[in-house]
Amino acid sequence: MPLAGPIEALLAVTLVGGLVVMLAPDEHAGKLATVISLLPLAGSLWMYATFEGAGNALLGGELAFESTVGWVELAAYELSWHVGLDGVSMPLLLLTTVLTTLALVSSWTPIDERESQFYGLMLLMETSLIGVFVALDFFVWLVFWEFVLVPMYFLIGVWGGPRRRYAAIKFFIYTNVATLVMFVGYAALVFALGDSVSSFDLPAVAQALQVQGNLGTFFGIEPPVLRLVAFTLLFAGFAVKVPVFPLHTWLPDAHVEAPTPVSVMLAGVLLKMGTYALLRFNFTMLSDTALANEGIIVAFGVFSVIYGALLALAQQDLKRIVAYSSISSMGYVIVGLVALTPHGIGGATFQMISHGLISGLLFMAVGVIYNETHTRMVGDISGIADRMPWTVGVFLAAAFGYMGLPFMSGFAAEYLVFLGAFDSGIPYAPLVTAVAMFGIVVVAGYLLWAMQRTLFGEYGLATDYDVSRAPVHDVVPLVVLLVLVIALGSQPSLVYGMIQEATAPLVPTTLVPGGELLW
Amino acid sequence: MAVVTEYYLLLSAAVFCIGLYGILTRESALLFLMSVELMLNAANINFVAFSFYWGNLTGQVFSLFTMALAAAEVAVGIGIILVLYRNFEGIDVTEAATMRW
Amino acid sequence: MAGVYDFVPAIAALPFLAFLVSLFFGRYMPKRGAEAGVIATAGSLGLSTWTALTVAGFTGPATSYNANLYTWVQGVGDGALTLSLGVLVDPLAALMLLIVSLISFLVHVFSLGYMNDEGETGLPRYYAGLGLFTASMLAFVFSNNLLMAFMFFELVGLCSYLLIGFWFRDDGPPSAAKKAFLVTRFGDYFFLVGVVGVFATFGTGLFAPITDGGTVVAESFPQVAEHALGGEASVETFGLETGTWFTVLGLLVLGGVIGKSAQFPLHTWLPDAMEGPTPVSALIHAATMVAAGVYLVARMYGFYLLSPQALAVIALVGGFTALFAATMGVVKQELKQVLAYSTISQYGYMMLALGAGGYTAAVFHLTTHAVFKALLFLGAGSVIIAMHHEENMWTMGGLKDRMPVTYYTFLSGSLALAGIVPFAGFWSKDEVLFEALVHGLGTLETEASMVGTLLLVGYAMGLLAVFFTAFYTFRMVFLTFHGDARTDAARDATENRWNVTFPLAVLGIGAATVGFINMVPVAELTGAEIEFLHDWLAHGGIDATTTETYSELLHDVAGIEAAELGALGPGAVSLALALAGVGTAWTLYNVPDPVEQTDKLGGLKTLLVHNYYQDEYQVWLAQGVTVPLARAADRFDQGVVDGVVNGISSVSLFTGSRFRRIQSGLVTNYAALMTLSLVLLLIVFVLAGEVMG
Amino acid sequence: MVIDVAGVSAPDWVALAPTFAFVAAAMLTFLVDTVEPRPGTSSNAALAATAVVGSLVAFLVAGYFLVAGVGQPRGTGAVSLFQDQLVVDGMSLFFVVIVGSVTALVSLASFDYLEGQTYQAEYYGLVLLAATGMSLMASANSLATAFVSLELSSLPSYALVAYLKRNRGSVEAGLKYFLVGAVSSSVLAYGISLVYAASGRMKFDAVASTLSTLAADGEFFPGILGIGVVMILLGLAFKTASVPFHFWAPEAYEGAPAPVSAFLSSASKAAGFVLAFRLFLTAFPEVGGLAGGDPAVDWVVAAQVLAVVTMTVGNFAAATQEKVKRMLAYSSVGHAGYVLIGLAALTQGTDHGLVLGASMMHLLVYGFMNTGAFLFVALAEHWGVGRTFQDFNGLSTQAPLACAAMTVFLFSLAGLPVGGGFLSKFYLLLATANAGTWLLAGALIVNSALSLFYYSRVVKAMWFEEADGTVEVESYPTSLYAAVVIAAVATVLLLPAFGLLSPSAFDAATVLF
Repeated sequence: MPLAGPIEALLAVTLVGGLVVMLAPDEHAGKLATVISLLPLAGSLWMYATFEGAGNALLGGELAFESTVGWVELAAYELSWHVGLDGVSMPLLLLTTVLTTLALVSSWTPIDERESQFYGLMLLMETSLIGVFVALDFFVWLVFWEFVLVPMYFLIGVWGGPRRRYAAIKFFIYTNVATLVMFVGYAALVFALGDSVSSFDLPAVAQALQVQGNLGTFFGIEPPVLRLVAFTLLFAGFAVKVPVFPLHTWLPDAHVEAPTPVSVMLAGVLLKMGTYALLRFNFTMLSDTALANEGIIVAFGVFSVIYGALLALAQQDLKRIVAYSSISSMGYVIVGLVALTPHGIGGATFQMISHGLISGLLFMAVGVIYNETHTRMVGDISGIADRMPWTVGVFLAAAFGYMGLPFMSGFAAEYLVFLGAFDSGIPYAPLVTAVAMFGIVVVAGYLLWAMQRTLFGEYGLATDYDVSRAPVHDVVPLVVLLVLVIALGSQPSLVYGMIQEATAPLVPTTLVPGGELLW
Repeated sequence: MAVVTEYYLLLSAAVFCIGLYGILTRESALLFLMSVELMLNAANINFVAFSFYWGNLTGQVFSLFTMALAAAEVAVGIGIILVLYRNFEGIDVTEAATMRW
Repeated sequence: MAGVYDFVPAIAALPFLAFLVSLFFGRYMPKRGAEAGVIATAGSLGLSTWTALTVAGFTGPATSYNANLYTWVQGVGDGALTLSLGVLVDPLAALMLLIVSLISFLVHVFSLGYMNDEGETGLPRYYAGLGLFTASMLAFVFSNNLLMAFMFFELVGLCSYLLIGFWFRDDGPPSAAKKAFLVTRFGDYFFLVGVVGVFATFGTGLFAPITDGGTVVAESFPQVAEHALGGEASVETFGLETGTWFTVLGLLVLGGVIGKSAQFPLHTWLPDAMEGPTPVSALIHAATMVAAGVYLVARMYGFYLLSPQALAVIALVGGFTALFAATMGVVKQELKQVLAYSTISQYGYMMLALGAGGYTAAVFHLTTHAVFKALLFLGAGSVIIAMHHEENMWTMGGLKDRMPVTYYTFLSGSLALAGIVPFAGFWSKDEVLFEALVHGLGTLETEASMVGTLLLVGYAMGLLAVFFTAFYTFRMVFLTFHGDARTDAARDATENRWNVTFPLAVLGIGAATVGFINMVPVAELTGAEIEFLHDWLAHGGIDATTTETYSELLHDVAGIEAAELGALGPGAVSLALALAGVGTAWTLYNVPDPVEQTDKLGGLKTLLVHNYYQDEYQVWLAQGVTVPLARAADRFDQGVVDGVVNGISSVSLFTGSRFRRIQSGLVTNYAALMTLSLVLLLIVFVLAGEVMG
Repeated sequence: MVIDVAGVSAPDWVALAPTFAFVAAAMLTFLVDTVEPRPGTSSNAALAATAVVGSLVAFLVAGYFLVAGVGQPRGTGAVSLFQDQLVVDGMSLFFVVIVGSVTALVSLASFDYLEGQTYQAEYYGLVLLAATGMSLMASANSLATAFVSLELSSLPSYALVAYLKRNRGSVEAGLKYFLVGAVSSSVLAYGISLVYAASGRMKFDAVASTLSTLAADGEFFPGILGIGVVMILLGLAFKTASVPFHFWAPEAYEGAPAPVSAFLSSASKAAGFVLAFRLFLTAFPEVGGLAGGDPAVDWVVAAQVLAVVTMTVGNFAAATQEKVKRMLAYSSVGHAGYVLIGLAALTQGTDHGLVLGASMMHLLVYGFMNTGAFLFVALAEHWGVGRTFQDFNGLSTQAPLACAAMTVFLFSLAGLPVGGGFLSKFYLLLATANAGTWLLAGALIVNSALSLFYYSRVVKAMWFEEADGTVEVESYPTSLYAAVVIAAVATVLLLPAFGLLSPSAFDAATVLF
């Protein structure tokens, strides 16, 4: 079939739109970009409404809006343009389109130079993010996966804070290396599969890997070892994006230096690329290896949870606090994934969506406060609630959402993850889960502390700006996100149904570890 | 009576090494050029000798090519050395070291 | 039949509606949103009454109701649990609904006087908070499974945060709010682990089985647990012995209870919570937040009965807290502080009762306490209005003539609290202690004698606490209302308007009379069938949650026996102690100008004034341990983890700066290097190859 | 003997049409010059036009042949001319395409760059003659023709580098280039002589077959042969600017006129590689153990060492440069190391076609992106922008289009998906994985990460930093701009259109095994 599917339309609109906006005059760029971004938003909503996928995209599930076109012949391998959606990628696609539009709106106030370039790049980033979630052929996926770095590099480097150059290049190289490492792992895997695959197509490779004996000895590396090596390389590569301790240090810098709308995209969607890839590669293709090494992997997750929370506790910069707490929250995703139980994997995926919304919400709220006060330091602000009640109200709601308040998506996600992890094959599952859950206390600790210092008490401000109520178009995105968070928290099935459809096939039939520990 | 081919090899190797020594020691561009000529001729010795050894003329023909190319090379070389002389008031190859690292 | 039960969700929905209305439209209303709250809570009160009557059987056969109404998470695929929210209405829930909606209705009315008439700002926010608070608590009360209970439990916590921190412009309230939420969050952490554990173990969180025409369609986790103990069912116990695992689960959930019900050692948040508006304190202490903990234990009592160890722990914690808090109440200067510690202490009694198997006693005390504690707080509020927000009792005195209504209602509440016949507190507290005693003695002879001893220890502490309770209560009364006025404010204090006195009156009468619903000693004397609460809790459509079932379990599973003992003796003892306490207070403080007697305590005084240094060590845990740890982690992150990253880059750049030096710019060096490398390659690949080949 | 060009039968020399186009254009430039000798007249345009058209013709014809299947299995198979001294097949055509495109871009750009310079005819003539030599290198099928065509491409290059006679840098560059070149050509010649000594043959396939028979008869001198092979490898390393014979490159690229640097770093490098590929794969396959069995002279491992060292030296040295042009020069050395993977990853049990094809594709993309990058530098020089990174600060505000193009080049060079460089870089990584040469993979990863660092330094300067206001861009030289933009567009299009070219590369590569 020709390149005419709705997915291609989405990509084309954002790409062309991005280029057009770049040429548009600065004063109109913001509105124009926002309007353009409504198209993919509407499109993705329509796709969500008419979604008919079932099962997992990689394990022979029924794909929605699938299309395949030959692209490159690589010696014995056929690379093709292969895109489609399943229950995992559909919600993530929605998350991307929603957050992009809101982020664009929230940029109206803070972005005041080279606007056309900024908004153009934002749209280009949306293109690549969409691409990451819809691509099913490895190389197509890789193109989008890597292309994300380019707009991000500029968005941080040009519009960022004082240390933007350092942050930009750090993020740039760090993630690029990760990709290269991960690539080698996947390549080795495909080559070791020999004749059983004739392409790098993710579904093809995933299904080939499910068959015992397909994987041959590769330059003297026995299949089990090779699986482990490939798993490790892939995990290392994706762990950077997630990020998992100890590969996380690019994140705080990037977050703090990036302008708020970019932080929103970074925390909201870019981090999900990592966990999404982990889900697709490590926990779908190599789930047996994951199962065999649950102990070590979950250790990374749990440690990230506690460690990230502790670090957040030590920060003074509101953005840095949220940044580190993102590390913590993403740790839950790891815990859920590695549990490999229905609610474990499902909850982890739901947590991706939930954290995307909530962290975006929190970053935007910080941004709105920053727009008015021009400081993010906890010590510099106090009693803001006196001046901007509604913003603070939303901030409060967002913070409690982050702490896992019931009827907000965060609680649903975390509860499902805990439920899934508690009764899983992880060694000492209940104990490990309990340790991970302690994160919810620490998170409450630092968020409440920060709020008490900044929002409440007598009004005071270290910087000499006159704080007034934030403009409506600053608060609207917050409200929209808040509504979404509450909606998902009160009725998770809005997306959780399709997520489970897609993740159920990943659950191993038996939870007894499938192989001996090879470490 | 024919000389054993190994000796030719030794000879050419010797000549080649002399040329190399020249390159390493001389600072004058012209001497540098001459040493290069020596090395090329070392190759020629091989060609001729082994052309005889294998009983085909290819080697000898090739040596002719080499000579011609050597001549052309010298021609270009002299030209460059001339402009070198103009710009650096001399033909000391160690003088022209403004670009480094 | 589309009966009242279909409207039960509305009991909580109405205040929630009020929350939305007040929040968004409150500022346009004459009373700033109070109207919505009052109307809504009145509606809830009406519905609750109707429900209670239905459950009691006034509108037909006595029934109960248990159903899942809303699927929260639909599990897809095998092994994926489905989580739903539902409604469980049995005698216990109906009673509690009644209490909560009544108190919160009265609090709303009272707030009109306390907040509106005082010209407070931000009232829409206040009434929105009250509405959400009430809604969450009511929903929590009729939750039919543990997860739902937890969810609304958390919402209650949120509302307490919002309301305690209502005056966010000052420094105290926000900090107190933070403390309240954090401490309870710490308890809730264990609760959540417990909830997850329960679901992972039993696959359900239902408190009571859902039946359809007599056949059970969904089992409840206490039942499954009972079967598992009996060996009829098998559950995942994660490598622990079944009984032990259940005890662990029970104690985990208990964590949340201890946090919310402010039991030792997580009681520290409650006194600080007095920073909030007084009506909120009334609501928190009497009906909503603090009650939630105890109610939860009562709610899943069927599960706790399976683990005598857990019961013993509950009893011990309760007894200790009762005494511990009472002693601290003795030295407090401020009206609301005294009441705060009395609350902690009183909930200790309820815990003691529950631990000792006195289910009815606990519920009884919960009921009576709700009434008289609400009364006392509102009375205190009335005083505080009159005193222009001065709370120190030493600045008061002699108010009884100027504020008669407040005085007499407050007195009624105090008598109830002190446990003086025939006021409510006497009957309930007496029954609590009685239950603890008989079960303690009874169990001593059984093989679970350890549990028996613990129960008796609890009893002893509870009994001792009676004296202190009576003492600090009347110390408060005398200091506030008797003697001479000690300040001008006290001198020209005046009685408040109807919207303050009406709730006081209602509750005042209540405090005097609620006790009559369960006069065990009288029943024993006269043999009259007047143990209404007993019967109320004994019957009901759901056998799993009736006291019959509980007493069986208590006897069969927990192995806790009741000794043969009359109710009169113990009652007399506790009454005597109470009177002793009142007498002491009388002699010390019912004088024209009383003086602080605390110095007589000597070193003990400092200990009590500092609340046994509970705050200090908890603050130390938070700031002296956690914060430095975080700092260290931060340094590690910046220095080591990030240091390595930056180190790599600088090392490679250094290498680069060395590599460029190879390019010396001298053609002769180039020639040399080329030759060198040529030779190297030749040696390595040719001669070496020769040697090998 | 006739060949078949898309159904039309033609004499076999037609297959050399691209080369002839170069020669003809070269002669034409001289002709034009004799008619209109004075510089600064209309002849400049005419000369540039001639050069552009000539190289375009070569490019298009070669491309057409490639598509039409001339010299490939799809067509009538490899066309061998002059008793197999030359051969025209997919490989040669593929590289003529590269050379042609680069030459066309360079000549186009030169029109503005040479404004006001004397000896323009000579300039274009030399460029075209060098291109001729390179296209012949692509077809050379015997050691003799290899050597001659290599010299034919080298000698003009020396002169071109020293073209700016009054510029000390240019002259110094020319001198170093020449001297190093002279040495390495003599090394190459000596190596050839030794191979001849060991085999007695000149034609690649003949060498291979003779060596195998000799080996069978046991009269086989691996020592002499080995020395010869190594010396040839190094002699070609000079052409491809690979360590250890790369020393000329940084100076030459820095000192030479920017278009010439572009020409040498792209076309000349490609030509050197095609010669190396054909020579080693047709003359020494068994010696290197490609046919299985243990190698007599393990030039694959030698290539591995060279590859790792080359990419490391090149990239690390580039990382800390102050001058943009010199940074590009070093990066070009680094890329030589990447391409060497094409020889280095030819281990046993590998898909040779994949490995070699990856290198070829990288060279093709590299032709555009690297040429573009150097041409942008030419543009900057034209504007009088300084040479260091700081001098590029804030250039994007004045010339956004050109800076966008430069950004595309640099990111594509770094292997980001803004251009074909992404796929070719990952193909190379794929090749290393396919060969199980983990050392190569590791080196590639480290170096490409490092390259991202120094490439983005330029981007940072252009986009992140504020201009200090010294540079004022007033004129926009049309042809130079056009060349840069065309290169950029080509680079970008090569990402989606990769699939149109890679098959011919892989087919061409597979033929050699």
